[in-house]
Amino acid sequence: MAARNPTDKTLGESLRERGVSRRGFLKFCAATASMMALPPSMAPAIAAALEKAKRPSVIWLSFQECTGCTESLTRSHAPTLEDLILDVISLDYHHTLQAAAGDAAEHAREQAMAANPGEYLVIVDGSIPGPDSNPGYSTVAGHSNYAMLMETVENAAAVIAVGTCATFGGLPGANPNPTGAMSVMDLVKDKPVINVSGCPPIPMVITGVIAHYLTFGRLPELDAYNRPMAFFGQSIHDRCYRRPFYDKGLFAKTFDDEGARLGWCLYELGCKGPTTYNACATMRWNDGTSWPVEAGHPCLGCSEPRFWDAGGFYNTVSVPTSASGVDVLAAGAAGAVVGGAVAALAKKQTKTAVAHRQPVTVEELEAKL
Amino acid sequence: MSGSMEFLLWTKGPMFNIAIAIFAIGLLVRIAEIFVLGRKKNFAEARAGEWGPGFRTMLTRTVADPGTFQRAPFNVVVGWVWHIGFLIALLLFLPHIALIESLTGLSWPALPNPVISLVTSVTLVALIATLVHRMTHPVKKRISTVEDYVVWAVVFAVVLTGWLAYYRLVNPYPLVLGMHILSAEIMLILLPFTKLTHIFTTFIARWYNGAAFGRKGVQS
Amino acid sequence: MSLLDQIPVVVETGSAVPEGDPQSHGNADPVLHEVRHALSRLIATGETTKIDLKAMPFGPGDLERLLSVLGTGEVQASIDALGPTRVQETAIPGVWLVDYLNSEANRLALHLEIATVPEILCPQPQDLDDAIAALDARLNPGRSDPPLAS
Amino acid sequence: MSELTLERGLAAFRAEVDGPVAAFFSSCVHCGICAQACPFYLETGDAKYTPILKLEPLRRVWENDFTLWGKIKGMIGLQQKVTDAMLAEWEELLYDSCSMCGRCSMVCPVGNDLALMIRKSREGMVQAGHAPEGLIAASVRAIQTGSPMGLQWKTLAVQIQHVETSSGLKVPVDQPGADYLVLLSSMEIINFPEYLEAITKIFDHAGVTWTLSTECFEATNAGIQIGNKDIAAQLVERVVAAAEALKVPKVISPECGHAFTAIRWEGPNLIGRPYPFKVFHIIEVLDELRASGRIKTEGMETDRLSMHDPCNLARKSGVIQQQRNLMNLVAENFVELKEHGKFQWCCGAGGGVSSNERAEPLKMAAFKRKKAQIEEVNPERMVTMCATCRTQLEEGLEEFNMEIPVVGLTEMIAEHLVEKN
Repeated sequence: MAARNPTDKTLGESLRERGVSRRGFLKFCAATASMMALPPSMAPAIAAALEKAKRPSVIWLSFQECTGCTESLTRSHAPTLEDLILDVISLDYHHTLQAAAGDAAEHAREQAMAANPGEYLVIVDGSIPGPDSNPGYSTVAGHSNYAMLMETVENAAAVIAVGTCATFGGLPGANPNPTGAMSVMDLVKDKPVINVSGCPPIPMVITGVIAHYLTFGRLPELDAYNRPMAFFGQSIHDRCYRRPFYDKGLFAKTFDDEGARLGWCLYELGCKGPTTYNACATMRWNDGTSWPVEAGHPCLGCSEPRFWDAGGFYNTVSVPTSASGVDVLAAGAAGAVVGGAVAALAKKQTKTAVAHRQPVTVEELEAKL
Repeated sequence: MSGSMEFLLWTKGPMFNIAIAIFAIGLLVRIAEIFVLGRKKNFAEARAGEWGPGFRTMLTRTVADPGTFQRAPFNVVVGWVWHIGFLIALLLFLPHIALIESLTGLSWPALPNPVISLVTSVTLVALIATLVHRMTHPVKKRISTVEDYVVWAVVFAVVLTGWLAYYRLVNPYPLVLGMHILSAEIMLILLPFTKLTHIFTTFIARWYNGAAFGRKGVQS
Repeated sequence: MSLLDQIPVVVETGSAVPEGDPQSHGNADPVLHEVRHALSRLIATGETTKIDLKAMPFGPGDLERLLSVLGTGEVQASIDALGPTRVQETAIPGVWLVDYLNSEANRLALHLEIATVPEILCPQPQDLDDAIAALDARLNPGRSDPPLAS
Repeated sequence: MSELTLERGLAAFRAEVDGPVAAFFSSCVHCGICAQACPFYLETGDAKYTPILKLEPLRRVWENDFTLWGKIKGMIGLQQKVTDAMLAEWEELLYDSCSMCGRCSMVCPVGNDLALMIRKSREGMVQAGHAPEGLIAASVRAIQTGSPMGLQWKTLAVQIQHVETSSGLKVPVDQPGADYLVLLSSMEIINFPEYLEAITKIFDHAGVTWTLSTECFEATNAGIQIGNKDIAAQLVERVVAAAEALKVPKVISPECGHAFTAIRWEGPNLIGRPYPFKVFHIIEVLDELRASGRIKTEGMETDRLSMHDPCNLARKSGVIQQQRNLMNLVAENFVELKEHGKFQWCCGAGGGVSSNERAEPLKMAAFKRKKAQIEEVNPERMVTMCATCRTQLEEGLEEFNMEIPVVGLTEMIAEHLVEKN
């Protein structure tokens, strides 16, 4: 992981150097198109772009996280496309993966920053205790997460927030958020931030975003949460193979009923697919083997903000997050009390009204004639 | 940071609690106001009991008498269509049943979603028809108040956002789902303070009507 | 803890796995229609089409149904570049299944290609440009400067 | 001397608000269906005659003073107040254009009893000094002379003499212990004296003991029409006193609609106690006699007859089948109006409209609905059993040059009695 000069060679050159033929490169591009959720017909354009793409320097920062995101990225079988992509980038600093430790590691980071000002990418996983929090909640080499993030992004080309903690605060940011955890986009306002959410994100999505950056030299189209539209543009529900059962009204009611065995829709078991935007339904997990819904479990909505606080994982999407029958009863009881008080007042008023009514006499009527 | 998902969670959380509390308190106040006022003792010798005719009128008023139907077929049919459509969508759509079940523990079978979506589309058209009717028919125009139009807008918003959410025509989906839930909550909040109360009080009114006529020997 | 109790779990004893008629979820049919349109374009204008089957929201059984409808044709080919790539003609002439695998036989991509010959089988244009030079190099292993290609 | 003021009117409105009123106003959705049941709206096409709109003053009093929401509105200055000017404007809506026929109460989809609320609203209108002159005059005459038309016993005595001469029967007066105390209406005494002769004959035929009372012969109640329970109660007390003095077990209300609802349904509540006697409409009594075989008739009317149900008798009192039984007894060619019984249409003259001279054009406009109904079945004669309806039918048919005579059902029965040997 020693610092090389990453901008010397193009991606095409470095692949060719590794003995990859043009046909192999075409195959690589076809797979990359698939990974980037682009149509296969884009492969030649990708090939042309990648031929000329420069290898960027990447600094990977890990803050309040569980390493799940890194695990996700590295648990793919080698040599995969992801490896190829990672090999051609220059990963100059990664808390978890780097061999170096202590001052040497920090030195690598500072060197990468100094060598490529304005050009390096910063990848962040984990949330950050905000500037108003006690910095001691999470530190690296004596630097608070906040200080390290701000220092590192200062001259970065862009920041890729990986995982729901970095994108939305995630588990550390869940109620009551003791560390005052914040997301990258809460803190970084003057640099482009790409969010690759998920707990963890699909590994191909992480590399797909990097590949996109390499291929086109710019950031992909993003949604309102700064997530790449290519992967987060459609909901789980819209791409779910069980969707026809939703439309037909066929639902599993428990995890082992007839409907569950027949693979019916998991909506009633609390599936958050309708409100969740991610690519699981098409890209799947474990090298495309399967994904949660296919395994018979409802989507938890892990790529969405505050998914830990969005009510029970097994509560239907339409169910309120906090109210219960008890609350309704309580409101009803309050209503009965207030109602009784208002009613008593009304009763009094009626009595007063009747008492205030004055009988009409024939003389009074005659006076009107 | 405040995006569509945060908005959805707000409507499903704090706002829902506020709405349900105002609704429950307001409605009970309304109903208490009616029953505490009560009726004076009636000394006139009755021809028949009050309960039977009262309950019968509670049901029979749902259908217009043939003469009224002939004179105001549009009003009657359109009113029927959208009321029934609204009730079907409200009570027989799976997500709504799940919501009711979470609050009350009661549940029942749902209709297939395509049926609900069709019914909802018809309801929307009927609601637009009621608005046009209200704005053009001389009687309705004359007696309509600001409240009538506000209530129409809220009811229409509930159905429209529900329809948009079902077809996922607004992106992102949490935004439209949140708008649907919020408009339903606005409807709940307004319910005890507007003519929407009739959802509950019409049965009291019909009972009083049926009872008053019934004791005189007429099934009203 | 009370919320945990709400998770609907029913323990059944002695129940057999239901008869496993592998379910198709009906997601193959739209792809087959897409193939049909692509074929007519190929016949009419020679335009080729690639369909990325990995990007399809297939459920269990859907891919199997798709492949069984398309059947197996006469031509099979294998390319050894960056791991194996297997090309299989389907029983429908002009419809090819192209399976891109890595060196550990994990699938990188799976395409249906509607073309007379799949693109990956054709020599790449830049490689063709270098072809004569490569041949000359083999004919005259001693010569250092390649002759003019004329 | 005290006078009628807005404050007294508002107090009277407030005193009328009860559970049903609250339920009704809570439920109104402004659907406008009530207009489709109102002859005054349908025949003028003027939307201001929509029944629910006529109730706006009472609605405002209810909302402002009896609802939490109204009080909140008051705090932020959004209350709609009831003003003297408003009541002046509403006088026409609550009196001239409403016969309290109750048809709107039958069709309201949310079940509002609008006629009841019109009746209640009039209480407030009288106290606020916004009742029509004609009704005030009738009320004053009723209290002061015993009859809204100023008719006195000596006029009736002349009629009695005529009846006795022509029928050869005795008209019993002040007979204690008789089965029935018979009440009359001034309009009958003047316009339809044949009614008295008819019942004299029928009761003689059926062997019924009955009596008139010199203390009280008038059944009509101007207090009900103008909408004042003080006046109405005084008039009811006179009937009760006469019936109690003669110790009769039953009182008969004549062929007059509002007189029957006044004495039958409102009376006991006006005086705050149940009666020691029962009250019947003459038609109920005749049908009872028919059912028990005490009326023997001969011959049938052969011309095409149709019948007008008085609102107060049919829709508002449940007397619907009885008149049909009697018709079938003496008419072989009886044809119903299309909408009849509890869904019949008002003649346009009830609820004090006929005593309110300035309402004449509206009264005639409303009649057009009845006229259309009659034209639909094209009878040779109309039968009814209410003096007000009968007068209105006669005047209306004449106005539109329709040669259809109107007869009272009681007289028609009397004409077919089997002669005694």
